[in-house]
Parts: sequence; C-alpha cells; structure tokens
Amino acid sequence: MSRQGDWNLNPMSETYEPKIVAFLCKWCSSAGSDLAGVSRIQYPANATPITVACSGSVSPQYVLSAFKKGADGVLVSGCHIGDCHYMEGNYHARRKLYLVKELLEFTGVEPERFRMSWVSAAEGAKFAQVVRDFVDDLRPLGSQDKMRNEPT
Amino acid sequence: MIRIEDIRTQARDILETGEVRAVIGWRRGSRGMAAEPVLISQPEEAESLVWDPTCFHNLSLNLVQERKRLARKGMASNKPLALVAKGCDARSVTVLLQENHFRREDVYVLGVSCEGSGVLDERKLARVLDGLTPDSAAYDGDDYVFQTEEGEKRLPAREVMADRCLECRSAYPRLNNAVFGEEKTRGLEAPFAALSRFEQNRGAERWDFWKRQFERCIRCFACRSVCPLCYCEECVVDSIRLEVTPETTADEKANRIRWIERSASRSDNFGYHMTRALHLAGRCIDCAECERVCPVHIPLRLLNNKLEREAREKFGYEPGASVDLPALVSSFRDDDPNEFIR
Amino acid sequence: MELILEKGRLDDWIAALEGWQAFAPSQEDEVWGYRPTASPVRLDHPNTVQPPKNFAFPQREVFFRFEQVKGEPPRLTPVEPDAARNVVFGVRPCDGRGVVRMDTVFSDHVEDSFYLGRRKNLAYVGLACLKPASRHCFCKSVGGSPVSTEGLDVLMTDLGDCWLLASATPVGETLMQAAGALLTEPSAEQRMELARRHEEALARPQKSAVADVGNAATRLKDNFDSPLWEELGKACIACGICTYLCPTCHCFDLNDEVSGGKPLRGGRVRTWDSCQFPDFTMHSSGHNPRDSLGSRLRQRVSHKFRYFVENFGTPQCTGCGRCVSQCPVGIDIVNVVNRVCASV
Amino acid sequence: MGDNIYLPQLARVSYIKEEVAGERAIKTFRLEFAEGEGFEHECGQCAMLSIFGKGEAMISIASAPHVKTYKQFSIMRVGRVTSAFHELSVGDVVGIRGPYGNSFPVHDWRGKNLIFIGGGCGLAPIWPVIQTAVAQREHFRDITVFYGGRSPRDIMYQAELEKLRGAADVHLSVDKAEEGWNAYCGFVPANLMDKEPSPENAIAITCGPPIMIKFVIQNLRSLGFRDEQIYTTIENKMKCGLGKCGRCNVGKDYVCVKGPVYSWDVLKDLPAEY
Repeated sequence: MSRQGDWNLNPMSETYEPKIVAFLCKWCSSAGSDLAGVSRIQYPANATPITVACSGSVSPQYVLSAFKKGADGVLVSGCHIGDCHYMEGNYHARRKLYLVKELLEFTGVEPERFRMSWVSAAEGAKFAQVVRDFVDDLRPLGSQDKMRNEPT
Repeated sequence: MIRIEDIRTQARDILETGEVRAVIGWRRGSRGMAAEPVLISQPEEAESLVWDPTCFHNLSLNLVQERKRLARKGMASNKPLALVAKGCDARSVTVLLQENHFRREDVYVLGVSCEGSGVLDERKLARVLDGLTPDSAAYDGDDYVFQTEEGEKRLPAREVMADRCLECRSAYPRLNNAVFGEEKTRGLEAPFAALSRFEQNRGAERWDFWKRQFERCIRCFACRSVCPLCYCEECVVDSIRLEVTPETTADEKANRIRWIERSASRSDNFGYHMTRALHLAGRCIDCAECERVCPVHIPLRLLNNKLEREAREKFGYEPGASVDLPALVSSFRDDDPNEFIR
Repeated sequence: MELILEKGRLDDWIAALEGWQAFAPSQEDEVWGYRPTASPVRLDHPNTVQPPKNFAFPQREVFFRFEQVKGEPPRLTPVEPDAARNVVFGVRPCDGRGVVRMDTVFSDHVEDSFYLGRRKNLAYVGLACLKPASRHCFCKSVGGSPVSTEGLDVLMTDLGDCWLLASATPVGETLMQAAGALLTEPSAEQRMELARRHEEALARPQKSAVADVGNAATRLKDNFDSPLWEELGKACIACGICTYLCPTCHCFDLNDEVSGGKPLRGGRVRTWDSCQFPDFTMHSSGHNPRDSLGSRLRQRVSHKFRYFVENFGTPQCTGCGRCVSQCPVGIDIVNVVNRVCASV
Repeated sequence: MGDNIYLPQLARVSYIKEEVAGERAIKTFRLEFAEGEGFEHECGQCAMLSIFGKGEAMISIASAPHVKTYKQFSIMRVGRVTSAFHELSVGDVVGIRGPYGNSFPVHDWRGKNLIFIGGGCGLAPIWPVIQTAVAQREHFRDITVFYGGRSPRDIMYQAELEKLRGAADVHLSVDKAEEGWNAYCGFVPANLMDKEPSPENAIAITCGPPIMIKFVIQNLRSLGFRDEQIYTTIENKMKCGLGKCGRCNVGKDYVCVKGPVYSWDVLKDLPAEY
C-alpha cells in the first residue's frame, strides 16, 4: 500500500515532478499567484497552494507536517517587508522560519527544500519565477524521503 | 570555593523565619553516587542538603512541578519557594519569570556559582573508570574525587566534566536572592565547541548522523519531562487532549490535530525533536538535562545549541539574560536576515 | 546437552545457524543494544540499555490496514506478524526471566497472535553473569540467579579460553546441533570449572537487594494507602524510561494512523505505552483514576511486586536494574519496595 | 495462533436514535453484522467499536442477549471516536470486535427482587439485564427501576421506560425541578432513599457517574443491603479489551477481562482506581 497517493516517487523517471506545498499569504502572495494565473503566465503546476492569513501565521509545525506528508519542497510566501496587512506578521515569519530553515539544514536536509519569498499582489510574474526556480532546484534532488512518513 | 555549610545555614534560616515555604535542593541519592532532587520544608532537613559534581539536575523543573501539583489540587501558595540554582539553572528561572510562569516574589533563588567547576558527565566517567562504580563524588580544586570499591580515584575535572560546563560562558547566577561562590567562569572550551565540531560534517554526513539518532529514539519523553521549559500542560505529541475541564467540549477533544503520531518511527521522531527544538528556540538555556537523561544517548544539546547560536549571532538574542527580554520569536529587528528570502 | 565452544569459534557457530538471523549486543554511539551480528561477536557487554523485548513485542506494530472510499464500506487487510527466525545472543538471565513473564501476559486469557507469532520463531542464547552486569543488579533477591536458564534456549558460560554451552530447551539443542563439529564434549575439569564459576557467581553479593520479596505482595497491599508513595514519587518526572527499558512492562496503546485522505487509508498501530505517563489512564471525560505521581509509582511497583504475584504467583520484576540505573532522578525501585514494605 | 485478535468484524448501522441532545448528546445505534460470523453476548459485556481513521472505543452492549438480529449501543459524545459515531448515518459500516468482559449473573438471580439504579448514560450497561428480566418475567419477583438525569431532556430510553411500566416499577428523577416534571426531583441516590426498597431477597444493580455510584452504594448499605447484593460496572479507559494493554488495570484485575461487572464485596477490595 502506498501512502503517497498519486505522487510520483521515482526521481529518476523522466516524469518525476517535485511536489511543492506553498503557504501563501492571502493579502499578497495568494493574490500574486492568482494574477500569474489570470495573466496566463506559464509556470509549473507543481505547487499546491494553501492560503493563510499571514506568513506570520505559518507555524513551523505546518512546514514539518508538509514534509512529513511527503512534500518535496515547502514554500512560504508573504508580503514584502513593510507591507504586512498586520504590520509586522512577515517580520515574525522571517525570524521564525529562518530558524526552521537553519535547523533543517543542520540535520542534513537539503537546504533547497525550504524556501521563502516576498511576492506582492502585483507580482504575478515574480510568483511564477519563484515557483519555476523552486521546481528547477528541486528536480535534481529527487523525492524527499528523509522526513516523509514511512509506509504503514 | 563553595561550602555546603553555608548553603545549609541559609536554607535553614529562611525555613526557620518562614520566609519561604520550602527549599528545593539536592541530597544524597539512594541508588549510588548521584545526588537526587529533594524538597525540604523543615529547618532541620537542611542538614541533608549536598553540593557535589553530581548535582546536575536543573531544579527549576521541580519549581514548575511543585506549582503544577498545587494548581491541580486547587491550592495556592502564599509563600515563595526556594531553590538551589547553578548559573545555568538560574537562567532557566529567568526564562520562567520572563514567560510569567512565576512572579519574582514567588521564587527565592539560592544561587550557586559553581565557579566553573561544572558538573559530572556520568558517561565520560564510566569510560574512564571502566567498570568501577563510585559511591560518591566531590569537588577538590581542579579535580573531582570519587570513592570507589578500589578506593579513592582522583580525576582532573575537565576530563569528565559535562560538555556544557566545559563550554560555560557564565557560571554565576545573576538572578539570586543569596549567592554562594565567586563570580568566576572557567570556560575550558570555546562556547559551542561541540556544535562547531559537529558542523564540520557536511549535508549527507549530517543526515546519516541524525537519521541514526532519530531511528534510535524510543520516545520515552524523558527529554521533554526533564526540561523545565517544556512546561506546557499539553504537548503537540500527546495523543489525546490532556487539559480537560467540565467546560471542554466533545468537539475540542475530537478535533484535536495529531501532528505527530505516537509511533517511534524515524519520521515521527524527527517531527518530535525538531518541534521541541524549535519550541525551545530563544528559551533553552543549555542546562543539557535532555541530553543527560536520554537513555539512548541522542545528543539533543546539539539541536538546541544550534538555535541558541543562531539567535545569538543573527538576532543578538541571549536566552535567560534578562527577565525583561521579549520572547525571541515574538520580537524582530529590521536587520534580521533577509537574504535567504527570494 | 553440555558442549564446549572455543572462544575464537563463536562467529563460526553463528554462521552455521542456517535460516536464522542472529543478533548480539553491540554499540552504536556508545549505546549497547541488540543488533544484527557482525564478526567478531565478543559477548563482553554490560547490560544492554534495552532488554531484548523488542524482538517479540516491537515498539511499533501494524495489526491491519484499512481503506475506505467515502460512503462505501471499509476494506480491511490484516497484517501477519513477521515470520523471520531470529536468534538473540548474549541475553542476560534476568532478561531471560523477562521473556517468560512476557510470554505469560501475552498467552493468558487470549493468545496475542502478534506476540506469539514472533515468539515461536525466536530463540534466546543466554550468557551467565559471572560478575554483576551493573551495580544495580538485584536478580538474586527477586527469585532469579545470575546463571538462571529460565526463558533461555541455551546458556553460555565463559570458562576463560572457551564457552560452555548448556541447552535448556529442544530449540537450544537444535541450535547446538547446527554447530556440528565446532562443539566438543567438555572435559571433567571443564565441568568442574563450570560448577566452580557458577557457584562463585551465585555466592557473589549484589549491591542491591529487595529485602523480603516473599512478603512484598502482602506488605504492599497493607501499605496501599501509605503517604510514602507520594513522598517517593515526588521526584518523578513522569517520563517513560523505567517502563520502556523494563524487560517485563508490556502496556501499549492502539491508534489509527492515517496516511491518506481520499480514499481514507491507514493502519491500526500498536505502540508501547507507559503507566507513568499522566494520560495513560485518563478517561475522555477528563477523569483520571491515577492522577498523581505517587499513584503512578505505586501502580508500577505494585504491578511488579504485588498484582503479578497475585495473578501468577511470582514477582514480575527480574532485577535487571535498568529502571534504577537509567532513572533521570534516581528513583530506585528496590529502595521504594523496601521502604514501603518496612513502613508500618 | 493464526487469529488476528485485533481485527474487527464489519457491521452496518441499521438504526439511529437521538436520545439526548446538546453538549452531552447520547445517540442509540443498532449494528447488524455485515461480514464475518458475528458473536453472541451476555448481559453486561462490552464490544470494541471502530471508526477507521479515528480509532476504537469500548462500549457496553445495550441490547439483550436474546436479541439476535442486531447489537445496540447508546453512545455519549465525549471524544474522538464517539463524536465520529454521532456523525454516522444509517447504512454506514463500522468495525466491531468482542464480546469482552464478564457479565451479570442474571441466571443466579432467579426468584429474587431486582432493583436497578441508573443515572445518565449509565442506563445502557444495565439495560440488557432489565430487558432479560422482563422477557423472563415469570422467573423474577419485583422489578424496580430507578433512573435519573440532569433534566427531563437528559432522560434516555424515554419511550422504552414507559413501556416497562406494568412489568416493573419505574421511578424517574431529574436533578433540578422543572415545569411539567411530575416525578421525583433530586439526585438518584436521594430518590432511592425516598422509596426505601427492601433488601429482602433482593439484588441491586447500579450504573452511572462515579459519584452517583458512590452514594447509591452508601445508601443501599444503609438500607440494609449486604455487599454481595450490590452489583455495579466500572469502565476504565480500555484499548485492547483482551487483558494485555494495561490501561484498565485496577489492582490485580484487568477490568476488560475480570470486569466490568463487579459485586461490591469484590470491588471494595480493589484499589479505588476507577
């Protein structure tokens, strides 16, 4: 029995597509991703977006949980510094998730697997680029097995 | 040089005058060399207090436990509780005060500056003594002296001292009501020396190392139980809701998210230890009790040290430095690292 | 069957055990544990951190898997216990006695197919403790002995330049027969040496001892309400070390681990659990029958020295000393039993 | 040894009734075996019910042994599994294994007066005994049922209790007085004292919240009931139901095997850890 559902597990296969879980702030990055969509900007469909109230609301537990459930990469994207709807949420996100990033790397998890970006509602093209780059960087790493649940 | 008589006298005095309700300290253990935590409430019991290299426990844990015990019984104490605290232990009391777990007037700190004499690492000692089992340990200058079945064994303290003590930056309990010992720190090794040694490993070597550690974890939760700052009534790894009052609804119990399963599998163990380290970021004061008690020798101190050093270097933050500090992750600076963000 | 194995030939014997996967104590990051054998196997270990309990009672075990499409009946797929034949070397007699106690629990009333399924394919080759494996050993005071064969298939005794192997079960004989010519008849001197060494081991005092194990059950019953329990339990930090490292603690939890949502997929999983955890006995209502440290210490100690005696006529504790040596705060079960039993 | 003792059988929900609404809601479910051989049970035994993905809960079987077509369970919504049960619809399939535990020695009580004292959802575990006694009415003498809830809306099995009248004396109560309530107002133990049943040739069977049981037993004893005339059930947290997992351990007993039914003369010697 596979616990990964239809996720493609074989990194060597031509069709391997890294699976990204993207936590997007609803005020900017989520809107930015929508803009990328309506602007018909081409970018890979590897990211499953999860809209959150603020990048500051992203608990390290969300990141770890996404990896545990089999994400190959986790993206957290919020408003540019100074533009937070809640004034300082993204400052908190930056500090907290910096620690998550450092700790992951410390344990030997490939640093490319966790990424943050600031993408405003107007930056559809940037969002597309962020995802494109992320997919490109993840592809050579193959599937993420370090933190993933072992099969039941 | 710390004289145990001084600590006993002070403990007796504050119990006699009724200034405190009880004193938490160490006494001779019943199972051999190691001292054990004790809570005394009678002045005459002060005679049983000891101070030796096996006083490794961070007694602020007992402070938290005693508070919880009273709360469960619906009792409140109108008098402060005293504890004997080394420099490191006093820093965890500071964090507890910073987090409003106690009011300052509820705690009486009998501070002990170990003057850099540190405490024993029993595993290092076992390696050196090779089968001998000491009955007692004592400080003597730069040495620890052990009574064993083959008579007295004298060892340079630095050979068997806990890593965190070798790397100690501040042995003096800044937070105190009374203090014993001088303001002196030996710093036998550079701060974060063990961490730096580990960081010479690169990505794949690191993972090989941690994979092995996480696969060995048996999830006995001793690391969590022994940590004075793991005081949450309910932990992310608990399988059921622990705080249940008559007002708790069935929905609250039913809908509790299980982020981490009980299984001692590598992925769940990874989730547990990462979560714990992150929750201790900016709070852990490196008493290293988690590492000491781990029955399968997982070097948990490395995880905590890593975040401690990041906080220090990148955010200028030092856990336990002051009661007035804001929490690490609920504060920020304009110049926090940003270059890692696209 | 009593035969001699030269010291240098242990690996050859292990290699001769066709169809068996062999395990022996080795160190990983200075943690002694049972791992697949790697030559040379020395058997010079102190007490392993964990007893060999995992072999028949792994810390995590899946009983069945489920799959359910919303609105449709679930589909269950039972799991069979691992059928591998494992032989474990270097088992101390206290842990051998632990095996017997685990067998009792998992066979009593209803047979646990998972435990017994593994157990029937398991063999234990013991190692006589010619000197105590730790300062906290107290097997002799709880009815055991450093040379006991209870629960073991073979008992090995170190005679200096060779091992003397004594079979204790038919399985043990099979294991020894597989060695063929590696094993030789002991000489009269070797037999005498064995007797001498066993006598010496039996005579050697242990630092720790339960004072009067025969009356412990009664005394613990009399002192059930003693205030000593709370006093002795006060230092307890409610971790699971004592129970997880115990060769006879068998409590467990059952949970559904979900691995996929559409369709719902997962497994029902047994994991070890501990009576020392505060949530162990807590009802959903929040009511907790054992809600204090003292009551939980009393449960652990009473189970070992009273309840098991009342049910099966023998203490459950085998005196391995792990809960004593590994307790973060120095709670010593021997001290607890002795203090409570001696109190009026 | 090949039997997977932890593998449930599958059963289909054939009937659901909401007994009590609100935060402490109780629903009654009837389960019909869908696959597997099913099982027979005795009065007082329990079954381990599964909702896959949520887990298992030990629930007493509330239907009488002579009812062969289904097993009935009345489940209060308190936690993860019981909440999931409250979400079920007729036709849904759940897991069931059992029966577990001992039973009430109903056969030995022939020729006696039976007094049942229940509170809250504690009517469910003794309900099969009541049903059995009524079904074999000629074998028993007086049957009396005391039952109470917090308010009239907390009374379960209302229609069934009304149907009992004639075969049994039924004394209902609510904790607090309320418009339109004509029966007794006050706690169940008080109602018991009010009616003063005689211990003569009688057996008292009680189940309910722990605090109620405590006072009921106290009151029964003051009415002259001997310890061996008093029966109750204890329901500790259970995981395996097979005397292995240790959750329900009280003294030397694993309640899932030696219990849940105890006479007071046995139970009083066990530690009060339930």
